[in-house]
Amino acid sequence: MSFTPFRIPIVPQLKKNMILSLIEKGLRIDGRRPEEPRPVKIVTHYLDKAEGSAYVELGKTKVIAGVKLEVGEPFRDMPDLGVFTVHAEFVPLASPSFEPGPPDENAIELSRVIDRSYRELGAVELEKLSIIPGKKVWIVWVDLYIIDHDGNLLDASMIASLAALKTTRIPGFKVEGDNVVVDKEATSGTLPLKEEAVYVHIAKIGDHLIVDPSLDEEVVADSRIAFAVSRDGRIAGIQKMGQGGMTIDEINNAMELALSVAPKYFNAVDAAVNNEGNEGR
Amino acid sequence: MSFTPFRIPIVPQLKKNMILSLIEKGLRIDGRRPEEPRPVKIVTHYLDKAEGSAYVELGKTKVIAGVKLEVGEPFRDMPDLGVFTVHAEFVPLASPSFEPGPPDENAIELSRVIDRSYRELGAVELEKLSIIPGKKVWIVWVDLYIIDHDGNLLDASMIASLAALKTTRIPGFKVEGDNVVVDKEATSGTLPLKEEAVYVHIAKIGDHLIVDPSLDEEVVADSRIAFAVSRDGRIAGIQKMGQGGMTIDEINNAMELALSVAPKYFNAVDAAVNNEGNEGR
Amino acid sequence: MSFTPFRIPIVPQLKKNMILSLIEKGLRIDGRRPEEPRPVKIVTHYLDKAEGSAYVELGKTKVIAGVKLEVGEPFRDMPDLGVFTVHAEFVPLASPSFEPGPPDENAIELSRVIDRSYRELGAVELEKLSIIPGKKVWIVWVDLYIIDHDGNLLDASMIASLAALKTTRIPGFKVEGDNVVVDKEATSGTLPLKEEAVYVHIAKIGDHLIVDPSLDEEVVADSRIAFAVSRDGRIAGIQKMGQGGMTIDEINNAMELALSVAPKYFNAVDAAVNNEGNEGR
Amino acid sequence: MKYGEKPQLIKEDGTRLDGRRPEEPRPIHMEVGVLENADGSALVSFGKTRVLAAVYGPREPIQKYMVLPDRAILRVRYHMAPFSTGERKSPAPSRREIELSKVIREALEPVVMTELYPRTMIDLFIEVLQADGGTRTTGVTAASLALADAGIAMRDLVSGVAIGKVNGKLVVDIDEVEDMYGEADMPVAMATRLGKVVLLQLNGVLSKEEFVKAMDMARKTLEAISEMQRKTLLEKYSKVLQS
Amino acid sequence: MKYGEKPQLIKEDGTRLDGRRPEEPRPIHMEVGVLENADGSALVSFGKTRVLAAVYGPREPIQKYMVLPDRAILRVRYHMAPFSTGERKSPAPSRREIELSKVIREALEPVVMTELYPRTMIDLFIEVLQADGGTRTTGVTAASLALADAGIAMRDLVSGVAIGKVNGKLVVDIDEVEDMYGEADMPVAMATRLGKVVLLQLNGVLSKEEFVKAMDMARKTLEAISEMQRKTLLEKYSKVLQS
Amino acid sequence: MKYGEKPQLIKEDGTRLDGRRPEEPRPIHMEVGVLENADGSALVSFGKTRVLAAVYGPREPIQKYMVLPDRAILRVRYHMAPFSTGERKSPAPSRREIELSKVIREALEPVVMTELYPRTMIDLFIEVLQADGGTRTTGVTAASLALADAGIAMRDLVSGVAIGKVNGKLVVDIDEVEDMYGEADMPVAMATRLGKVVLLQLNGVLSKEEFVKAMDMARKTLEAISEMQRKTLLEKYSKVLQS
Repeated sequence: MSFTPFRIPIVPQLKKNMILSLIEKGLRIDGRRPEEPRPVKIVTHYLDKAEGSAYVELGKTKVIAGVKLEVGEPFRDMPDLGVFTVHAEFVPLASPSFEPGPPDENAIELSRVIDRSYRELGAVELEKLSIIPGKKVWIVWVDLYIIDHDGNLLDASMIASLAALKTTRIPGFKVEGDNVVVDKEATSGTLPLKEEAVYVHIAKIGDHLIVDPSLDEEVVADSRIAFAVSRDGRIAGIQKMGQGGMTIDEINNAMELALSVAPKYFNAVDAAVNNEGNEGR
Repeated sequence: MSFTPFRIPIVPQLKKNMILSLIEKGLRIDGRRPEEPRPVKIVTHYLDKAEGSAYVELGKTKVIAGVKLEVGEPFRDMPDLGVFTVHAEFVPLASPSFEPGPPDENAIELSRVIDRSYRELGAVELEKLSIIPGKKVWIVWVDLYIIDHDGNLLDASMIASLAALKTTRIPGFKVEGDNVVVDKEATSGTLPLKEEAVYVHIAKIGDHLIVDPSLDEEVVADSRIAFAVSRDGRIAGIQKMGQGGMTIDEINNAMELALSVAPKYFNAVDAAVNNEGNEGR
Repeated sequence: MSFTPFRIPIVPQLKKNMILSLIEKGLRIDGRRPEEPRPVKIVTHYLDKAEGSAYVELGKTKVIAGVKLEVGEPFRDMPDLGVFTVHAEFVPLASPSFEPGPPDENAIELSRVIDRSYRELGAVELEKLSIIPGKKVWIVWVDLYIIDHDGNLLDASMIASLAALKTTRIPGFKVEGDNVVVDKEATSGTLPLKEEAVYVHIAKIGDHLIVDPSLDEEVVADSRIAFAVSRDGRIAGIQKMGQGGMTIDEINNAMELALSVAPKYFNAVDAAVNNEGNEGR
Repeated sequence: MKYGEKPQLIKEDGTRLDGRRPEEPRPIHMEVGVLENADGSALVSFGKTRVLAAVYGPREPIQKYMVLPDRAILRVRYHMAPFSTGERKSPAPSRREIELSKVIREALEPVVMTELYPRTMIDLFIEVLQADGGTRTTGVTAASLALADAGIAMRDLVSGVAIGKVNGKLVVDIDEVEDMYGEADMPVAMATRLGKVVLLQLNGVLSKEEFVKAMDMARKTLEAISEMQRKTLLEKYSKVLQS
Repeated sequence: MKYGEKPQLIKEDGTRLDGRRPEEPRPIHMEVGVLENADGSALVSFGKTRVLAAVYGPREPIQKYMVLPDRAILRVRYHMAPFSTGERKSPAPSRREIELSKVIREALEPVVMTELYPRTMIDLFIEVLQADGGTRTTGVTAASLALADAGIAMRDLVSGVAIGKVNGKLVVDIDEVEDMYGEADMPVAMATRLGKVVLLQLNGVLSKEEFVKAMDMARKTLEAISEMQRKTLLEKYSKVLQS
Repeated sequence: MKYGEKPQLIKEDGTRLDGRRPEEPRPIHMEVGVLENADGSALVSFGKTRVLAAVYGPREPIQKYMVLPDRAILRVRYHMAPFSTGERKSPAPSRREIELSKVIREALEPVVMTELYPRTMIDLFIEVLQADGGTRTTGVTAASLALADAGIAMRDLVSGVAIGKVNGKLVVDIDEVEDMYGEADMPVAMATRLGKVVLLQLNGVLSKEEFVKAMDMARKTLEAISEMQRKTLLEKYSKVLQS
């Protein structure tokens, strides 16, 4: 069940007017150009108890991604494949409008949109995560924890998940008959990732398209759309969001924007992964 | 937990008075005689993806029954028997007073009352639904979907479930070791039904008994009772409903009425099943 | 999630003043001395369908404990141990302030506090409850049912659970391959208990400590603390409760009080267990 | 439940497994005012089946919209304690408990004079402490005692009993074994002075003639149970008057 | 789902498994006013995919705080019947159903003139009776018909269809087999007269050029579907006028 | 958890597995104002245990009836992130989390001057990012910093630490391994300037003498932790003043 949001974060009229009038001049309230994402800060190996993790700031938006690997059973119809799951929590400390409780439609949408891109790209080589064919496989849990919400949770979460997955190690293990004994102190390799993608989220305000909207811009936006872009520039997922429509031309323009911005995100991830703890842009 | 209904559908006073004064003369607001059920329309094979199905109209009340067969495990204490389950949803498109959510007490009562009659009659030959004794059996799911509520959901749902069960085919299957491979394109027989029943729902308004109450009549009724009647005229289930009492004489009269009306429902089912798509009465 | 209680049972101001002014003189509203618990009444073998049971009155507080034994599977990491579980329900017939629904934080706290004491003491010899090592063990369910709430549910519940556990018999059973066939009519022994404890609950009102607070005293109390005391006078669990703090001196005094009162509860349990149906103090 | 080997439920001398004659109910015990906090309460047992009922109210409804302008609303919960059954029962409400809560509420609606308590809620909590057949009829019997004990105005008491068919014979007040292996279980509750049946269900199959006879057996038994209920209440009131 | 043996989805003659040309949708059937109680209703099928939609409202919200002072709020439930899928679907709402309810609501927000109905709620219930691919686009098509049937003021109708990529080729209105074994599934919904895309998702991978072409195929198909919707509504109204 | 082979937790030289002396806590790190949206926030770690706390409020309660006329109500959630534990933790609240939310709330009630904020709600959200023993005491320490950071009037800060008994010896600030294989875990929290114990639990068994000694060890440690909390707050304020 989905309701028209009736408890909308309020942007003061003055600020709203300012956002709109600046946009008309190709400017944004925080000084960015329309096609300019906020600074990205990435800390990998942020957690000790997860097999992979990253802390990401996209402007003032903050997300933690934790990757856990556990031995479990494969799905019956895919007996030789590992299992990959994305789960997002919008924990209430991130925003005055988040309430404790099970994930709402926004959290569910976010995790499904991210999950789909990895899945459709065949990003994680699930066939290499089988341990005892048909019986035991690695289950990859990607948990996204939004801890500060200043808009564009999708791009930030996708970057966090990618940085975490790229730095995920597989624990040591031994097969004993039908049992698998895991040794989390040891390592038996890194998570096999053969494709990668980032999301680029674009908002339409008036007739203008802007990249990486802040929360105020999201609230004011007429419509929003996000494109997952693979390393090689293919589109690996789309989600239109928000309550307004867009023309096909606008959507095509948004796609071009997304393709042009994606490399910046990839660069930030690469810098952090290659250079643990670095801050990239 | 059960509450006195405090959001009762309202019947305008004028209509209520008319129902009551007509009843005194042995008449009903829609022109029926007291012992006369509404026309029954039955469409079998209504769905392609279910192993059995029926669409039923009882006057303006509309119900869809879908029967799904799946391979599963038997109950531990009945290792050689198939499993039979009835589930009813009062989906919110059927009535302004239905809300989305898990089944309420009325939906649960309806499904349990129907389930009990089939179970107590031993209607479905569950012993013939064992595939690998103790390990694999057919699970028969009967799902009742109320899509338009104009009273007497019980009779309509029972007719729909019966027409669906009578036209249910068992998918083709192959036993491979302890596994069962199902081929839904093929058919390995029809569902073995050895007994049948219909429910006849009777309302008491003032001192009068009427068969197959419409929604307005249900709301106005002092009390209601339904009898499941088997093909051979035995009573295979009773449920008294509503907030008023009935004398033993009234109950005995209601039982006689039910026995006399049941053949009409059976005839409608037979006509539809023998003559796919026919409309009977 | 936990909320400051905002629907507090109200103690009339007059009564409250009386409790407070009596306390100053070392007296209590029901005539007890500060260190005096209410009379304990214990009926063991209260239920026929449970393997162990007790009905306990502590003053006007009434609790039923039922112990059920079932064959089940051990936890994976403790394959040779039985399973021990405490569950408490604050059923709504016990108090105008209890609402139907899943256990709230108070019921969960109570059951966990009791569970921990038994567990940490190694009270139930779980290693003797293994039936087929690694596969089948006895699961011990202790269900606590509060049926009348006049304060100090913890001491009453602990006494009830102890009296029930001490009179629990293990049903007869036969191992057939990997299956266990249980014969509840027969008995194969008593539940092996090697340690025992009671809780003593102490309230601080003003600068005074009182034992076994009644509901009115609990509501008026500044803070509360309970000590589990073993047969040999060790401390086998502590839980501070309520919204106020206590100094370390007060806590040490409360501990001494608890140690001095515990034997009274043990005596009451012993009298009831040795002398079925007896009323002890 | 009807599958597997079936014991002989009626012995050669016409008596039942536990020695009762067909028309003989189990030993019945009734007690009222057993709880302190509740406004009214009762403990009723039919043989090993034991049920506790408590009433709170009339009181303000928990949610403001849960009211009727012209009368009280009843809120009824039938619930089984985890230790009440052979296998431990999960405390979460089952579909069976949801149905029986409704059926019991509807059995009490005709006798409670809710019109005297507009805009209020009357809460009725039924806890099955031990289940050995006939819990809903024992429950409704206890519930009506608890309502009377709470001083709530009623048109009549409600009394319940289950009629069964076992080994082809109609019997009164079936217990769990008779229910499990028998051919029919027909719970009935009546307001006997009003002559009204307020609860009636049938799990099983009966001929028309059997049904008519079963209803008659129910009526006779319920008239006796109703008398016991009245005596139980009288005894309490006379005790109260004496004290 | 993408694993295992993959059937040949495009035959040598360029047609699809069921004989359709790439740009050819399945047979589409539309009917409005199929339910009595609902204020508006529609039954729409695309091939074997069959969806029922009903509208209640504008009406008072179920909870008083669920209002907006200047317009109606929409409440949308996309739900699959247990018998709609190959394996029985549990009736509890899945994460997929929660997401699709949101996506469909957002597709309807731009066309419903909610500003005409302040402080009310418009309920839209979508039941998938049979799922054979394209249920969300069939659902949004049915939903907009049901809204029109309920007489709710709208800026335009919404029409939906899924474009797919199978065996490397873009095709219109993919069915379940094509979805399961294909490379991409891109559901699109438009308010075609306004020229606005109101729903767009992509599960799968497309090149930039494929995407642009797919959007164009969607637009053409949706213009035709929109015409069918208009005819369906007109037929009903002319029937109403005749009667 | 206490079963299986038990490692030697105290080495021959009297130090612990990680080299600490019995009365030595793990390295403690505190930071306040780490979040933008929250009115107050803090990140506290004791060794590998890391907890984030945030405060919103005083603000209007989510439900109108959740108020007290004379003071604020506290609403506390202690929650563990799925990636915080060895095995992934399901995000649904466990019985343990429900109990600890209560225990932490009760530890803060005595110090928050709720009487200054009648009819409001103060929300406190505690997220365990990494669990390596002592999460509730780390949590209550972080919570009181977040409250101070939010500018909420307090009588004192609250500081927490767990005293343990391992290999027969009392030790300060036990970690996960010591908790798992030790004989007792006694979490304590105090408002040290007020001299009040506000949280006290014992999982395990202690003699009377051990208990008295353990409380004394707790007090000494908590006085030091309290000083660290004060310094952390001061540093932030001086930074604010400088900027």
